[in-house]
Amino acid sequence: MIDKQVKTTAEAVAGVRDGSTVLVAGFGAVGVADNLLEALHEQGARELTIVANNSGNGDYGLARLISSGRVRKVICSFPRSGDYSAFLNAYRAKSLELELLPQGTISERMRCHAAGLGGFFSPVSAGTKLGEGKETREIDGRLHVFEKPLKGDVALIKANKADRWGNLSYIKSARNFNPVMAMAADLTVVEVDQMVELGEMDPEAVVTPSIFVDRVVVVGASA
Amino acid sequence: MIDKQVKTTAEAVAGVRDGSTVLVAGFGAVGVADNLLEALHEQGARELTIVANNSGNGDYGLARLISSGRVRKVICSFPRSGDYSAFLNAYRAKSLELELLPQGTISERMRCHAAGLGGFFSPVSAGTKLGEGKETREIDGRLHVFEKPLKGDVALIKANKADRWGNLSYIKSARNFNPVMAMAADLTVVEVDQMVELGEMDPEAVVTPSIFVDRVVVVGASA
Amino acid sequence: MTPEPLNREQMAWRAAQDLREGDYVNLGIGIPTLAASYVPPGREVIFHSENGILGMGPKPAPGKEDPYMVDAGKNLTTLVAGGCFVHHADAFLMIRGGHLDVSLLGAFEVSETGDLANWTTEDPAFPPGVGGAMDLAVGARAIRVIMEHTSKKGEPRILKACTYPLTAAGCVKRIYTNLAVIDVTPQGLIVLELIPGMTLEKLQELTEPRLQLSPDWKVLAPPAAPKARAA
Amino acid sequence: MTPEPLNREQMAWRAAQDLREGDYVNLGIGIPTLAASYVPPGREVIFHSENGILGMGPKPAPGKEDPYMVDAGKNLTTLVAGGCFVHHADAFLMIRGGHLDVSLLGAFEVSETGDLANWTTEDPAFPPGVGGAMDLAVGARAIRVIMEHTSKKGEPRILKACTYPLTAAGCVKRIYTNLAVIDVTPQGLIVLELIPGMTLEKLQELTEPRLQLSPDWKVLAPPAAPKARAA
Repeated sequence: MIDKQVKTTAEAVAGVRDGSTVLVAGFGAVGVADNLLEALHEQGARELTIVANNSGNGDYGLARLISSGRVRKVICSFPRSGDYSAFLNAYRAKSLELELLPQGTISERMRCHAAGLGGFFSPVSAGTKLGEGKETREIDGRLHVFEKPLKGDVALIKANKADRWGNLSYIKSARNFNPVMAMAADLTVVEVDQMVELGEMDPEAVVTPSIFVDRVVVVGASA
Repeated sequence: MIDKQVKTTAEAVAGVRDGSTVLVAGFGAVGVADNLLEALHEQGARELTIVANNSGNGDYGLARLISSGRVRKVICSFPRSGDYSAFLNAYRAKSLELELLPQGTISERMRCHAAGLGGFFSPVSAGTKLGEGKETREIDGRLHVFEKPLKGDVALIKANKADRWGNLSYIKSARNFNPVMAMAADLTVVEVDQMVELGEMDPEAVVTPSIFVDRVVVVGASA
Repeated sequence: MTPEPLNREQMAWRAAQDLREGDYVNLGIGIPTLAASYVPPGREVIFHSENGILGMGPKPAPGKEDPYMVDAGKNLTTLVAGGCFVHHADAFLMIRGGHLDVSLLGAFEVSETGDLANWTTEDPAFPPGVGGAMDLAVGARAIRVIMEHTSKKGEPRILKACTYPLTAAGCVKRIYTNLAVIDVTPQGLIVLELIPGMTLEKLQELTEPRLQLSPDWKVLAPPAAPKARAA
Repeated sequence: MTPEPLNREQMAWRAAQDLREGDYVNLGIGIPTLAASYVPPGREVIFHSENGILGMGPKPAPGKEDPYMVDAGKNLTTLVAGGCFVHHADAFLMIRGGHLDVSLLGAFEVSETGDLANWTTEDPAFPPGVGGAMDLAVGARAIRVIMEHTSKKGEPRILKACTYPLTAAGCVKRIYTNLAVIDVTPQGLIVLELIPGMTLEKLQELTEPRLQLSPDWKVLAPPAAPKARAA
């Protein structure tokens, strides 16, 4: 019987290697797998590249990974969000690297990897400082830059419900990056509020089909 | 008050011009907007390019458009499906052109247009007869072909429910190409089994958000 | 008499008047967000938030806050009937793919050819942030800007060429300032509206590139205290 | 005694034995589709259909047919508990993006380097059709083929180089025929199993490229009438 549920967040993040690229879903503080981030801190992996929209808040989750010196690089669109002092300190100390990308470029590059494509041309950032150094091409009279697929070794996902196969649903705007990141990593690990029986989720309303999910752990409800 | 509902299939397809590219959703006979296709036949537009997975069945819908000589070109993945005699006759008479594309390339090229991108590299068809003449590039040691966005002037969509804004839901495997084609045309026209009140559809389970939809007509239930 | 510049609410009110029934609109962080409250009563406009909300409503009423409902500025928001949720790649497909009718953005600077600078002032003390600014500046059918006409020091922010790094080139089509409404056209900057007491000459002193007054220009006179829609 | 070749059900049965618990599998039209019925009891395998079904079940029981449920061959099918529906672009994202563990395909020809030809025989009387064949041949983690070992005329279909146009180059990893199970490896074609009475020498006569017998080779002996799972 397929059962992707594991008992603890420690089991959920077991095996993450030093140097991994970790996709950290969420938007601000909403839809972030904070329990998995804490477990990853305990687990101890270092030299991580984090892909996220923001750069962590307060002294927990992603912020804690950063302040503990586990993060080598952050790829994000908007580091200045909430109390991002952990990131700011590391940024000023030049102890981590920031790669700034437009928000839609981050999500599309991950979707591109998930879809098995080799890259795409996008008009976003063409002719700007963020497009510098990228291959350009004029298509239908408009300048485009070439964007490569972006892949995670691990994705840390926050969902509401899961079943034992790993089908997922989310709550409202806590969906955000979660479904895209769930598709784009070699190992997709999910913390959920609750498990439901197989067949209980509406097959028309599954947002992340089970094929993208590797491990699920129940952590109870939170935003 | 926004109300995208029109009273008749004739109003729904009004204004389709000769030479248009028409996206015809469906897979085999499932999830096809046959009523809109009939209305398009009545409407009389000629020299159409049809994008579809198959090539029509029997003597109705897409098959009738073809046998009436309205179709200049069919872009599809699998013309040989069901009773495709209308297509076969035209194909043998060389009265229409066939452009054969892999099924996933058709859907991805439409999604590419919908997403405002300039094209993508795909490993599918690289090194084969269907990839001939396409720009190639080796990416991570694998041959890719460059695929351009594919846009419809009109999309003919079959859905189950709609509200007055044009949010759509589908039934089971009748979803198929519909959501992708709905995103990829200048004018998206939908036939539905029934209208529901605004707010009645589950906001977590809307498959085609209203932003992609222009006109909706009720035709009653059918597969 | 020195003309009295519009306040933030009045600027947002003015921009909101141009939103049509049925428009799909993304509102940038700051003054643009306020525009949602000033859409004329009875006019249905559908707001998009890049974090995956289509059909975003007003701020929640007290006691109705939902931690799962935030807007692009991470402020609490609501969903209206007919709204729905999508994931990030689909939210940006809507933006980049030209599905939005209007994107209403804040700006540091706009050039006479519609170049937009609104993402970084290159402050070395802080990391830059771009968010969805570049996506929004590229994708919507109409890109409009709401901004103070001049900097706090009184220097022009409508320039011959932007001094800050660009968000996108040639994208801005209309500018709402606290002094005027200006269209960016192939023929240059056309002033459509001026606040009471403002003249083209005075406005030109506060603007670097050459302005032209539309023959049909109007007085820009929002209500003193525009009435916001109830939550 | 002439060895008795496997029938279609037996070939499908053999391929099904290699599907592991938890595998996500796409079954091509024809013999591969039959494999769904022969997964060993108690083993959960999740079937994908490129028209947007993940978790496809067996053929519907009489009276339970649902016109909204068709498989890639447009035959009526069912959904199992845990299954769900996606649109075409997402269905092919699953295929192309390497999310499927196994793609089990039919073939006209396979080359010794794993080139696959299964989409067109270039019959001038009929239009060609490719469907999802090229996507499936490129995307899954393991591409396996089920085919008759020879053509109806007895000519080899496992060739040094395919004579029909390729679906994809170098993609096939395992071949199930009515005579043998063969792996395509960097060292060449390795015969893993042979039907009773078959020898490497006899099989080589029916195969163009050179075959090697695995030191661990086994007898390929499916049940005479494999028991299909109930609907």
